[in-house]
Amino acid sequence: MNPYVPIIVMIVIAGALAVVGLVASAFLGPKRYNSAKLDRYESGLMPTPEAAGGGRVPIKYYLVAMTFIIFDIEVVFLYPWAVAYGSLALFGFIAVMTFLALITIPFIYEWRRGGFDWE
Amino acid sequence: MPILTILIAWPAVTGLLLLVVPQLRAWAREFAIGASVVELALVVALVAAFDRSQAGAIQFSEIHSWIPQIGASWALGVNGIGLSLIVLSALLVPIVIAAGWKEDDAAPRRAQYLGLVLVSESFMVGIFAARDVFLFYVLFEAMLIPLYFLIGSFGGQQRRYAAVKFLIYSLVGGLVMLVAVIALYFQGPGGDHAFLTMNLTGLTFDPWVGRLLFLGFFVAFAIKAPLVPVHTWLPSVAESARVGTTTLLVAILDKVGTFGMLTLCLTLFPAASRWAAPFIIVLAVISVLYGAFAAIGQDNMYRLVAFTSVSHFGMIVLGIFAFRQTSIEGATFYMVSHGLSTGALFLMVGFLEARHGTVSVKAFGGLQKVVPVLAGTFLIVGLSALALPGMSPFASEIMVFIGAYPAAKVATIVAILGVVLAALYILLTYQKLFTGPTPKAMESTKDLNLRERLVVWPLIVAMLVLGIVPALALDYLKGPSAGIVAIVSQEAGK
Amino acid sequence: MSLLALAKGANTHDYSLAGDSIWIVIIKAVLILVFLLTSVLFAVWFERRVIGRLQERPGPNRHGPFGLLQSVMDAMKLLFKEDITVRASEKLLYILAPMISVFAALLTFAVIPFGPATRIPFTMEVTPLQLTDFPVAMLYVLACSAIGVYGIVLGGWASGSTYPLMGAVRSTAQVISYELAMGLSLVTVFMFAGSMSLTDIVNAQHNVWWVLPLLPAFVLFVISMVGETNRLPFDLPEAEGELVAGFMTEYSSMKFAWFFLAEYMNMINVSAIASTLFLGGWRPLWAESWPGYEMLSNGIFPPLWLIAKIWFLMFVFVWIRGSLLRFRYEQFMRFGWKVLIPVGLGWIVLWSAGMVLLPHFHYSTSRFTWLAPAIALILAWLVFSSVIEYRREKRLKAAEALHEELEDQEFDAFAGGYPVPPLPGQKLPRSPRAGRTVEAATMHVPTPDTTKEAQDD
Amino acid sequence: MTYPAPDIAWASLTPILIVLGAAALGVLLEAFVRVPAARRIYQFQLSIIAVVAALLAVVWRWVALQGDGVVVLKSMIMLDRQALAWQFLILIFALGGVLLFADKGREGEDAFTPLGSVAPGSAEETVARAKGMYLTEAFPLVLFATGGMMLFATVNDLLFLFVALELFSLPLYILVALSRRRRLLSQEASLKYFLLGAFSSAIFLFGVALLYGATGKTGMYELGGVLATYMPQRSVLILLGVFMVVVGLLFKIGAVPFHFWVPDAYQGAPSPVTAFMAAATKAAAVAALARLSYLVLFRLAWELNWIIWTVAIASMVFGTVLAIVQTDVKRMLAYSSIAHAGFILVAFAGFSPSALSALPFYMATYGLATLGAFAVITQVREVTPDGAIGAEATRLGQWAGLGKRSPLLAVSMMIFLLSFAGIPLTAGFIGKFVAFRAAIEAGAWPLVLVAVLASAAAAFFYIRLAVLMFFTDAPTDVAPHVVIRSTTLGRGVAIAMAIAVIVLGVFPSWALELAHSAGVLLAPAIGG
Amino acid sequence: MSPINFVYLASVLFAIGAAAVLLRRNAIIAFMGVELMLNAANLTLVSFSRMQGYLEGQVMAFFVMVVAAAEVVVGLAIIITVFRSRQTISLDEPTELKG
Repeated sequence: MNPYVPIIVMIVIAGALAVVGLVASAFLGPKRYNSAKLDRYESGLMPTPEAAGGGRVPIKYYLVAMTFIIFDIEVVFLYPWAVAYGSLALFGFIAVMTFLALITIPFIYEWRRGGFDWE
Repeated sequence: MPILTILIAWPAVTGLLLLVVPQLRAWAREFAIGASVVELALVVALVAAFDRSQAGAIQFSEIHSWIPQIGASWALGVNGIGLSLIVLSALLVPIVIAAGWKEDDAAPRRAQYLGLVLVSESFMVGIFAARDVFLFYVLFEAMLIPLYFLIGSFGGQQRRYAAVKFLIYSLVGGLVMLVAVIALYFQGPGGDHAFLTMNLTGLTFDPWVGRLLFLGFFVAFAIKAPLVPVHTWLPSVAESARVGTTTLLVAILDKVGTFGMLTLCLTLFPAASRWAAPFIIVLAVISVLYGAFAAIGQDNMYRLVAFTSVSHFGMIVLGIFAFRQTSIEGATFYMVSHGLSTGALFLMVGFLEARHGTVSVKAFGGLQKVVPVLAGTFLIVGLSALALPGMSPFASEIMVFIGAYPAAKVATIVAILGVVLAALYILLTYQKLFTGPTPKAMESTKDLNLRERLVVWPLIVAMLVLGIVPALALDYLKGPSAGIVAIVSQEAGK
Repeated sequence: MSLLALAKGANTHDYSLAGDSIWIVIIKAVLILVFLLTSVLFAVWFERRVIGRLQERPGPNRHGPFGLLQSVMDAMKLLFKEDITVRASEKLLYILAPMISVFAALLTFAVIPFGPATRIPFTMEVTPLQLTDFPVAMLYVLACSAIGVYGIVLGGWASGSTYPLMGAVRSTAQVISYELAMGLSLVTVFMFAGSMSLTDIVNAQHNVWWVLPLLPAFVLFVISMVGETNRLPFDLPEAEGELVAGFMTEYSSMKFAWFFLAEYMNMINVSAIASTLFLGGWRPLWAESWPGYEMLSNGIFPPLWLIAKIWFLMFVFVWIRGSLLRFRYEQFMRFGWKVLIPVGLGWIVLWSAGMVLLPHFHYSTSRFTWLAPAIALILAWLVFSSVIEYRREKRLKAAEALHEELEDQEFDAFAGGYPVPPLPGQKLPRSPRAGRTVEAATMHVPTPDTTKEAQDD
Repeated sequence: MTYPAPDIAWASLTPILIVLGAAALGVLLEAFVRVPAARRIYQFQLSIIAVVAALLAVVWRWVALQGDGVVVLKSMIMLDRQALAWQFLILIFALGGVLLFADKGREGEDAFTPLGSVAPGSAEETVARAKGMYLTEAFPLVLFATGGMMLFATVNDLLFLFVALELFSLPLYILVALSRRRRLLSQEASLKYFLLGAFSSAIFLFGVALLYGATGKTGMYELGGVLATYMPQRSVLILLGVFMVVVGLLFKIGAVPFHFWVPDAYQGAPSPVTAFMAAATKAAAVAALARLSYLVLFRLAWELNWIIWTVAIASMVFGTVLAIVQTDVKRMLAYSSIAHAGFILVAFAGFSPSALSALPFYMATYGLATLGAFAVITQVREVTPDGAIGAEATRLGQWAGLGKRSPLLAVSMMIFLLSFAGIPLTAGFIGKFVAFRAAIEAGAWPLVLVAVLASAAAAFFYIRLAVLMFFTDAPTDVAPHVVIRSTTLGRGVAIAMAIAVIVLGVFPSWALELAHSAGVLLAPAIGG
Repeated sequence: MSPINFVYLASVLFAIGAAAVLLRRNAIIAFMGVELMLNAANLTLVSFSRMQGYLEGQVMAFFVMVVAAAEVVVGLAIIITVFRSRQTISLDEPTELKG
């Protein structure tokens, strides 16, 4: 059997469980709503019309996302090499080290420019 | 001694010096006229060295490799036709400079103007001496730039419009010619000197290839020597540009068109020329009549002279495309004569404008009594334009008609009508300007001064001399014309 | 998938899983779910109980023996609670988010090997104690944990409320930051195993558990797994004092339960992964040469070994929670980016250099595998101690400079319109009470120890 | 099993490695040099040294090259004279670009915003400006772009081509957004440029994928070999793939109908960036298209010719017509560059072999004139209400009377315009001549006829600017006033380019000779 | 299941992505369209690679992923700066450039 079939089975069962749980509670729980319950929680203050910052994500987090992308790429290239580094021998090693060095350059840049500093 | 290169380089160098070196500005006029007189002297030397018995052959040949990759060479040489046109250029430039002596310019502007005139002269000489199609084309196109500035920077209200119009017309023609030039390369022998006219003469083309190539060249030349549908830039320029510019333009530069027709169209594509001749002759005749009629209706004297030129160019083209020894000889002779007579006519109009600030015929009247010398000179110049016997235009016109008649009877007869019309517009104009009652404003008009006489009279003398002894010029023109006719008709024999 | 060929080239063992029938697969899948759900129930009790003990209080002890049924009761309560959908929310995503979370958390165990091929009791079927395995199983695990992030970020955003939003973005930033460190820590494991299949990885540990030769990677993994699961000391997304309950604030009833469940399942997941990658998976803590090894590594024992290891790590989780304070956010991000990632990279370079260069120059690598962690530790100590020393000096200098600058300045208690404490070196005004008593007149005005404060930064 | 390490002729890669290495070094400089002013000087020196060193390296490779070329990395990179010629050109443009990047007036302001990340008009921006900060990242970015372009002009593998394409595009997207003045415009241009650029590169990539699917190859030589034998059952896939790849390249060249980014990007970008981009991007894209054409596309000449003809005519006509109605100098030059894209494509028509040497020459003439023209544009400035030097005066009317204020700059600009128009004795004429000759050689004379008519029409708007500069007096009563900034570097680049344009126009022989020897692609026999 | 089906799927994805770029006026959506196109190309490469039994296509997918990631970074940065200056990322809204 294809090794991915069990994964599909797992996905089906897990998905069913996730849905069934929510559906069950929708039937089982009481339903006595009032306006205050449906308002969002603001630690006792009067709720504002929308989330702080208009519901937008602060810019700083984009920076994390971008940096993450850079390093994720790095990992993407490291894994295949890690699995086969023996057969790739010295050339592969030098190539990957060069690659790491190049990835490190923007890392250093961002570090020095305060990309990882949160006030 | 590479005399032709020197002839091209001298005005270019002096002109650029005038443009670039600020110290020369104060003495711009003196410097410029000195330079042009030196050039004239050099040309005289050239004429002296020219072997008249071999006028049909290319003399003073210089051939150097220039851009071997595209087959272009720095190839110069003159036969009789080229020589006479170079003489004409070298003669007119100092005259034009002298004529504009009193233009009230600030020193830097004057230096600019004169510098550009000298640079233009260099291009003109270069074009008449070019023996390489590519070189010819380059100079032909590059000449637009100094002319564009001459027209656009100096002159009347409409000068910018006129400059752009001139440029666009010329550029369209030139670029169409470029296609033909490139295509010609592939028809020719190729190699480092692929564009030498001598290498390209006598090629046989596929009929349509030849015709298209011919048309490519002809369109450019027809625009330059304004034939009727594409002539409209000339009156615009003539009325807007400074008189010196217009004189150079009409008297010399437009000859590049007819010169090109003779030396490139006819020589390189004889079969196609014969194929196209009927149409072109029709165009030429239309030009003759249209120019004449349009001239009659003009009030602006610059426009008037411009239209007479359109008419005269029609005659020249008629002579060229009649393919007869006499007609071509006449046409080439006419090119020189027309340069002298139109040049003089423009200068005269310029003198009138300098006196009263207007060139409207209506504004003048009765000047005969006030300024007899001016009136007389104007009359003589005018008569030369209507081909009074004894003047060189007459001789050339007669030759054109005689030569063309056997080839195109109807066309010639119709064209002769143009002469009649010429008499009409010249005499009408003279009448309006110089006879009748003198308006108040005209009474204080000054007569021609010494400088002005020195400027115009040599032209008149030249016309008279050539009119009486046309052989002086024809000796130089006969040989080349015979050569061209030989090429065209030899092709016909095949 | 692209690694298929590479992995095959390196490792050619027979996946007997291919022989499973679909029924066996379904049974195994259901068993895994049951195991996970009961483990979570147990884990909740376990955590409260252990935390209680660590804090010298009993913990839950009312329901059932040792309070074991406490979490069952909690789960039932959540199921019967009122299900509120906040008015300001994006309905679809709001409901979808907890489902995504729990769904992703359930998937990981599909590739964890519980043991070698075993005969199913009362039948003749022989099957490995593992739902499935394939050459890139670890990528699958990482992918599942990445999907889990969607649950968090969507839940926080769809609530349409401030605290959940902040919690969600913090959590996302945190998870992806620490995922990098985790990813880097895995590289040497893959190098050692020459495969990304978990079965291969466990098999490759038959000589030695990799916690020893790959100690730095293990430490890195443990730290980042704590960060990845948003646990103390890295539980910033749901820091009660700042963000109420983080991205879960607006959730109630089963929706909340799913988030809650997902969090505990993720703890179990990462513990299982850590056990498998570094602690030998289902392999017994028993040398191969010792008697009884055969028995201890077959039948019912391998799953027990694995579960024991998982719960050991779970205990570590709780232990950490009971012992450490929460990081501030900037400290936490700085730690992730400026310490964990460089260390991870450095370790990869060190290890791979040894493993590639030594054979290239015809030396054996056997000793290097043991030396490497020591070298790494020494290097790390050298670097960090010097960096810390350097920064301490810098801070001291800065404090001194500030001190000098402020020397003799009059202290303004309301600088900028707010009550402020005196800065070092500032001259304190004479107390209005000074001179009332002899003691007061001769009293030494204590200078606040700001140097120490600065160091905390 | 051990994989054999590939054989790489590193020496052949030195020019590219120098540039990219310097770019990486530049990033480190950014990290470690704290003082902005010092950083600026270091970056400038580094960039100049790198570009000049790379130029020398290219010359060295040219001299050292034996035969047609060197196989650098299997069939992926092969260094032939064609590639070296393009690299040389791109480096020359980069040199001009870097000089303009560093150009800084007496007022101390270069062309870039001091802080790229903050919103225009914000307090942070004001502070950054007051502090005299500089955005020195521009230098590494331009080096990265240069390296990418050099690679783009060299590689023989479509996938590698894609990587190089992005390597030079991405820095450009950023650079476009960094204008010091008119930042909204600049950012918007960058957004448009980016979206359209990414779109086209995605199309390019999908084309590559399809070609790979149809043939199993991505190398140009191999593809050409495969296409030599016709495969009817896969031809749709191949044609679609080739079409998409060509579309991607035509986009970078800026040909109609893939030209939408050109006017926006040209106008919005800081002028030094525009100068570099206009010259170098086009050169790189033409280089790649040439390589692709003469290795692969010519096999499909029958299917592709109508596309080239259509695109060429459309580019020339649209570019010219739209340029006529423009009122902004930069935008006008942008449309003129679209028209030039058409002229370039004319050379491709019919795949005449001589186009391979005509194209580098044409791009040299066009690039030099473009660099110069934008250098002049950096010099013509508006005066802010408080009398300081402000943004570039790019409205056509503001150029009136430039000939009087600064004859040298005006004459230089005039020379560039004449060169664009293809007037003899300027480089542009020779460029057009050789390009058109290649087309006529292949029998595409009707296309050339359209081209010359278009260039005559184009002359109209070039000349209009000349009219403004020389024949019109500067309006004295219109605010804001216009001044000539006259910085050493900007002026120097303009004049140097003007001289180069004239020299190439009058004595092009040596350059044509070089171009001629560059007109060879290395085509070793490769199995498959 | 034959890998050619994946190629069809990829083509559909590519078309959807292209449509998103051409029709949607929100920069982020258009940008996601581009990413979709790139990934469609990736899928095509991998499927063809599978069909032909060579690994090149899969290796190419790696490179494309890198490039796509870099593009995401640059693109997001540009979109964010535009958004911060204008508070909108509609592609119709910015009207500084015309003609």
